[in-house]
Amino acid sequence: MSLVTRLQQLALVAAIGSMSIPAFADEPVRGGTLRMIAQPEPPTLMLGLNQQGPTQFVAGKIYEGLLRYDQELQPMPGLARDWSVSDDGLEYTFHLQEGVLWHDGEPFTSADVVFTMEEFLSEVHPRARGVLAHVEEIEAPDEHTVIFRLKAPFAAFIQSFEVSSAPMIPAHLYQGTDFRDNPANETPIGTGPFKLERWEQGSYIRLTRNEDYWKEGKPYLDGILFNIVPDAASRAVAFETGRVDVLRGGDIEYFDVARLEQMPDVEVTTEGWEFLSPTIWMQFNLRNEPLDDPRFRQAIWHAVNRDFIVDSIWSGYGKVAKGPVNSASPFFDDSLPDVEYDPERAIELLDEMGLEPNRRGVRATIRFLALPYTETYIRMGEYIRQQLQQVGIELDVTQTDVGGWAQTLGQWDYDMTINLLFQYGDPALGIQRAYVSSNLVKGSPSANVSGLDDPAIDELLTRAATESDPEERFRLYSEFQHEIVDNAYFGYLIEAHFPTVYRNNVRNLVNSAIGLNDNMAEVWIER
Amino acid sequence: MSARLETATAAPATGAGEAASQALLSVHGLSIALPPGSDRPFAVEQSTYTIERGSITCIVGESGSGKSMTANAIMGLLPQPYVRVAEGTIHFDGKNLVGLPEQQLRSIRGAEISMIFQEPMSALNPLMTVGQQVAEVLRKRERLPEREERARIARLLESMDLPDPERIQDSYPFRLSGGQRQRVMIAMALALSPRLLIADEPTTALDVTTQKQILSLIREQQRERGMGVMFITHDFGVVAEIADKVVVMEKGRIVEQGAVAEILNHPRHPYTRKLISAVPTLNDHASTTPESDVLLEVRSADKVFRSGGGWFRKAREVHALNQVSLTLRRGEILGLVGESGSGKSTLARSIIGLNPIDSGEIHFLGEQLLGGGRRGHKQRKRLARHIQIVFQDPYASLNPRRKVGAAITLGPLQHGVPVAEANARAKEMLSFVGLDASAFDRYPHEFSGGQRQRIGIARALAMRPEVLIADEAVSALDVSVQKQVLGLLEEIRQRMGVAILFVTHDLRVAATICHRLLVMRHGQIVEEGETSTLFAAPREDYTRALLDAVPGIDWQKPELEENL
Amino acid sequence: MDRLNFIAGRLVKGALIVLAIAIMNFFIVRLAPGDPVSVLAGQSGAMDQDYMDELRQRFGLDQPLIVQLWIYLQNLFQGDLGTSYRQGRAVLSVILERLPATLLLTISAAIISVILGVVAGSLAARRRGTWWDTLISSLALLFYATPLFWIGLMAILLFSLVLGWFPAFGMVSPEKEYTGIMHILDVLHHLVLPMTVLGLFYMAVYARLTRASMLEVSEMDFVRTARAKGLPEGYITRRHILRNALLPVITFAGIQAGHLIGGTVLVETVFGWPGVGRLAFDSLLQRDYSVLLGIFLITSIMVVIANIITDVVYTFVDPRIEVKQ
Amino acid sequence: MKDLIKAFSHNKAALGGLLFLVVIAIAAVAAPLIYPHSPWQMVGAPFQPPLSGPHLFGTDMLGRDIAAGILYGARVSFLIGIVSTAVALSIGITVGALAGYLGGLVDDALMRVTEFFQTIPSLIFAIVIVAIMSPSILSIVIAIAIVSWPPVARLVRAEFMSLRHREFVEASRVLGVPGWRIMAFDILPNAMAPVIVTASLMVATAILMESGLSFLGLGDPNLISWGYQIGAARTMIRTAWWMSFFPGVAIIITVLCLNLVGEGLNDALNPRIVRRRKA
Repeated sequence: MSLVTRLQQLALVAAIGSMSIPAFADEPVRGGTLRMIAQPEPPTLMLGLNQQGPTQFVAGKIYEGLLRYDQELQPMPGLARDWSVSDDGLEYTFHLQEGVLWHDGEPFTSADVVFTMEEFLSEVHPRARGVLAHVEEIEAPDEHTVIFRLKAPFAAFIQSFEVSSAPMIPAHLYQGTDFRDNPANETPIGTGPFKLERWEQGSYIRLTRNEDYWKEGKPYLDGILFNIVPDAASRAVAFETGRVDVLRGGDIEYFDVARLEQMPDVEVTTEGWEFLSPTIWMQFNLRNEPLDDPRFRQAIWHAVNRDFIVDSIWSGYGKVAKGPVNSASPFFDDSLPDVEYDPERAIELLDEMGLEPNRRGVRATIRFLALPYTETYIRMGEYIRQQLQQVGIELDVTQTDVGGWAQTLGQWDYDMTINLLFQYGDPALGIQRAYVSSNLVKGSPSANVSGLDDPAIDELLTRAATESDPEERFRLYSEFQHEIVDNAYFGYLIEAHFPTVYRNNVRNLVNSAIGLNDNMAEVWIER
Repeated sequence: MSARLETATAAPATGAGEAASQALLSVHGLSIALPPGSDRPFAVEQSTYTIERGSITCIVGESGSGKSMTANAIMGLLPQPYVRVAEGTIHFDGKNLVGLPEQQLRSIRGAEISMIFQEPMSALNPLMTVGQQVAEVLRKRERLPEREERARIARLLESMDLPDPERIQDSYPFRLSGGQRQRVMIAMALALSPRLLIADEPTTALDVTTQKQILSLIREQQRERGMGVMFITHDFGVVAEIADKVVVMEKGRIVEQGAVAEILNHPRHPYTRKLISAVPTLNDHASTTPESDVLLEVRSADKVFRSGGGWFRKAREVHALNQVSLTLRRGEILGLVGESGSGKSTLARSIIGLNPIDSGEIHFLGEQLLGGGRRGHKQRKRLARHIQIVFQDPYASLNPRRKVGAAITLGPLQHGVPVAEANARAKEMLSFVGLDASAFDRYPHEFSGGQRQRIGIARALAMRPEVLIADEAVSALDVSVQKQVLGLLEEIRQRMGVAILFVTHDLRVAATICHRLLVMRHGQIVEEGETSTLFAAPREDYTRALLDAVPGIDWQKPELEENL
Repeated sequence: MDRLNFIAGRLVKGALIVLAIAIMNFFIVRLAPGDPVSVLAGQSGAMDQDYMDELRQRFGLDQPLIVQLWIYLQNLFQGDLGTSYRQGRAVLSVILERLPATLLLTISAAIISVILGVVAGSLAARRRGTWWDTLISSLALLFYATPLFWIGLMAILLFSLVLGWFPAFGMVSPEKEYTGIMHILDVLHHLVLPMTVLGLFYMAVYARLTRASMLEVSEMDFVRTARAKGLPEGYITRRHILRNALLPVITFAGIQAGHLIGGTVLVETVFGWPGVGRLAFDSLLQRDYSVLLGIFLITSIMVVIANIITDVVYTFVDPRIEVKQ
Repeated sequence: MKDLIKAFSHNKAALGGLLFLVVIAIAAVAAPLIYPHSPWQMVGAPFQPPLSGPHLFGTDMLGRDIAAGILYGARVSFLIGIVSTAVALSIGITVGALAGYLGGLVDDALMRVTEFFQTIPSLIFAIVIVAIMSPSILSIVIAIAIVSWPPVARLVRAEFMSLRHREFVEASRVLGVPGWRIMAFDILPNAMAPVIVTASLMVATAILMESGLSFLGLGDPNLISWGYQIGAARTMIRTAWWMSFFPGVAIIITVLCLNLVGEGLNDALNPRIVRRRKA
């Protein structure tokens, strides 16, 4: 090797090194297509009609809400330029961005907001319906101002304008139509930075840059490609072989993350889930023996090694959950007791209850409804069954599909299941529904299916929802958390920290509390 | 042994047509080995014979005598590697065919030596037209322009007396009758004017009238072309009809050979004598007279079979029985004769209740049989005691998974006879039909065809019936066995006073045993009469044609003492 | 004329079967626990009883079953297979979008499996007892015993991950934005593995069938006749044996059509092939009845059509069929 | 019977297959002795490759022993294969016997039903049935039986139709034996040879189908099975090939052996080949 070439090489290395100096590279550049995976394939991209995870992920680039939220869950401007809340907490005034156009060229005005909230979402959006029940009236004094008047103070109201909670829908296309049968559903029209270009069912969805986006110079990307890959192993392969740039949590198995992280130029983040803050918990059917006995529930809690679940099943992408409120929430109370993994204690409790082991060592048999979402949840169920068996609790597993699971749960036809609870920014929005006795309705898996009927808890939650003083709210929610954990009404397993795996030339990927579900106007690819 | 055969070979052939000359085919010391585990080591053992130009040599023997094997050996068509020539030579035209390369054998096959087979139904490829299959042979020698080729095929088919050769040429085999197919086979075999034709039981599957036509066609073609013909058959009538020279085989060995007149009229070997004496003649009529009271009467029976049919197609109808009437008296053997499809079996099965008639009446001892329906079923069950049947195929008529004793006692037990009595009766019947009592605990496959037929008869007799229907009961049996079973039936009639309705296509057999005959054709009874009168002076053309067609009718069987 | 009658008869029969399948599928799927509304409720976070009732009414789920069936059949006759609960779009268009992918996969798999299977089977039969026969028979036996999904996984492991010859999933490379001939080549490149995996099993089936059938036919009388005519062995195999031996293969191919389409559920799932098979499984998990019903109906129609085609092919191959019928 | 055993034992491949099956069956029965712990139990570190420790085929993502799973899975496979075949046979034989013996309208009706069940794509049909009844060993058996009886019915029907007119059957009719006795004692025993052959192949198919269902997540969640193991390992094919490889091999070997035995039976029972041996 000649000296010259060696010198050249050194120079090259130096050049590469200098190129990766952050200051140099952090200047956003336009262009490039970001390749990701939508999994499972969204049923529709009309975000107003469907808010499943994949729909939020894809359609979150097409539609926008009035507000966005930073990673501390504080509101940021979205389609609303600024906003104010009256002192009595009853009147919310939003000032809209100007010069915003729908993808079909029509202007976005306050009439669209009023239509969206008053007519559209209050008819079809299950979560928004609950929030809008607090609203007395909506008023649009001019084209760019909207005023909401509440019936009573509702502190969580300001948390309800994220894109999936309240996506803005074009009134000119939907007003006076049958929303669900509107042909426009096939070609979603939003205000977002990307437009739908092509959706090849079962293969891919391609979004293209919205040239008329209201935010100057944005988005940076020319387009976004969502591959549809139904198989987790194939998704990992797709990333490894460079066919996609980003993997979301749940796209691949967690133990694969560590392997992919070893690849050059690959980074992993667990940010971007602050708004949803998923908690995975064991739901008991408190109506049924022996689950109506707190000792039995505590025994279950003690029998499960949650550290093992975090470390082995989730490969460390999570942490042990202490109680109903996610530790990412400002209302989380860190003083909750830690429930230890202590099978002996579990056996003591069962003995205390008088549940003696039979010949096979079984003290009690309960029906376990396995959660069929992904392999990880199924595996978690298998693990818990194995753990409980060791203290003499036998699980009779019903493995069904998502439909059957939802149905069985909604009909209260179970003893125990694993479930996933999203916080939606505020306990009043995400948590309350599963705990209050007013929501003891049969038929919906997301209602209070466990049969929890505790007036003290009802009282605490209702007061906390309408209280506007943050400190008082914290106190009320703290009391609620203690009450739940003390009685072991539910078994909290882990808080999931879904990892996002991406190539490090993708910049500014996560910049809000909804992470990858956000509109990605600020994302750019370094070249 | 072989010395005696040497002399036999030297006997001159009395060919019609051309004068006898040197051998066309000469088989010497041929042995064909069977695979290990077979019932005997050699299918054919040390056989030596010749076939001359311009004459027909019949190889005759009962089933399993190895006569087809030697034909296949000549053609080089033995199912190798299971069966092979162990020793000996086959000289054709001075060339030893044994061990000849396949290539050369192939050029001889179909061109120099041709072969036709027993089953015309399966011997033609169902997916190719007749013309295509004939053309295959022609193309072995030369490729003609299509039009010329068609013309040649048409001429060939025409010379086989096939009607409308143009149409037949484009037909698929399933459109043709059995006789027509056999003519096509012969046409294919003769297309290249071979010098030797091997015919392996070519008429066995055919009706007598068709058989006669095919026999005369073969004879005619043989004379015209001066071929040598090797004709394999089990039927001495056919031998008498067609042969110039006869070779008799028994269990793979040649026991006797010589000119046809010599063998047929002066058989020397005991086996040959046994075979010939067993051949029924048209003159052995049952002599005893039956009683007069009528057991069974059929009046104007009609039966139509419908097949196929659907939404877009009319069903095809076959009038299987058309205004058929008959009476059967106690102790009588009534023969029902006719060619296949004449309705004789349908009639028998109607009487026994296996397929009810559409209209008309059947009376048994004055009681009308109801046929179908719930009541008919009950009646059928009751009358089963009185009317029984013996079937044609001794291999199919016994349940292979039921012991002989169980088969015989089944009926009586079904009709309430106590077990002990049924067993006793079964053993009695076994000894009556000439079987050892030990047969009771054995399975049917341990018995020969003739023995099985006896078991079938025992089964029927165990019911103590008054009417026995014998549906082609001896047709599947070798001639020597046939004779024994016929004797048994006559004995039954005499000792038990049973009336027998004897269904057969074989006029010789019918002549041996029946008092009276009914001749059926196309579902109708065309003629009825005492056996002797009917044979002596048939009134109907059809009866006459049938009688004419009986092979070897002119042959006067020698009187041989029955010392076997 | 006979053949037209024959085809007409088959069509009527096929239509009746399709109708019966429509009715039965309707009932079977309706008996399933978990109606689509509860699924929607489960996935949307929160939903109250009124809203769920409203949805049920909207989908006609509050009507008596027999009324739902009647409405379903009426719509069916108008070519309306209903609306997907999940996607809010016409079922027919949901399925039709996926159908070409499945047809491409199944037809190509069927063709290669029949061709290669028959070739291998006749080779084995002709070279009976040689190492060719042993090799082909053993491979056929092996593939006949191998689960589709497993061999699919192993194929991905070997050919996609280790060797990198073929893509592991999907039907196209959307990031390449190919058009024209490149697009077709891209699809073919993706097709190779799933087609081969789906075809292997059936190839084994046809090879075994062809071999057995040829050995059987070769013992028939007319083959002996052909030999007696002194025709060359190769000619006899082609003209006499093979053609007759193909009759059961054709029959079997018709019967296999249904299995082949069923097999796509596994293969499409393993290879992420965007076809109807995967849609069926997804729809079942989502309780998307109308889509599932539609898939049932359409796949059954495909099977019926495949059966009619084989029957018609049969009439061309076998002159006896019209008469026998 | 003696002939059958003799003929069968001449076929080395079939005999080998049978021996292997017996070994697998014994291992399956003895599974609790070999692996006293439940196959679901975590017994070691996750993702241990085969032969690296005490675990013959390695461990899975939770540290469960793959080999233990395969042995316990064999029990499920055999159980489902045999029971569902038995159910399918009883449906198929009943339908086929009635259709073939009675003929006419009954035959027409039953054959339409059979054709109908044959037209439906069987795996999709099975998936639906299992999903509707929710996956359990019972629903899987029912599903497999429902989709696999039609060929049996057709086969039995064909046998019955040809045997119905056999002379020994007619002889029984003429003797006044009632129809059901004729079907049960005259026809059925003689129709069983091809049914037995089919049955052995059906067990193989049923095992394949069970594995397919389990692979798709429709197995009985309380029982470990080969298909489940492969399905669960699917996402780990890159990191732990052994997790899906060995259960797959187990399926192949079992199904292969069953097919060999089926072929051996077929050869032994097929009159054509028997005839050739005797000729």
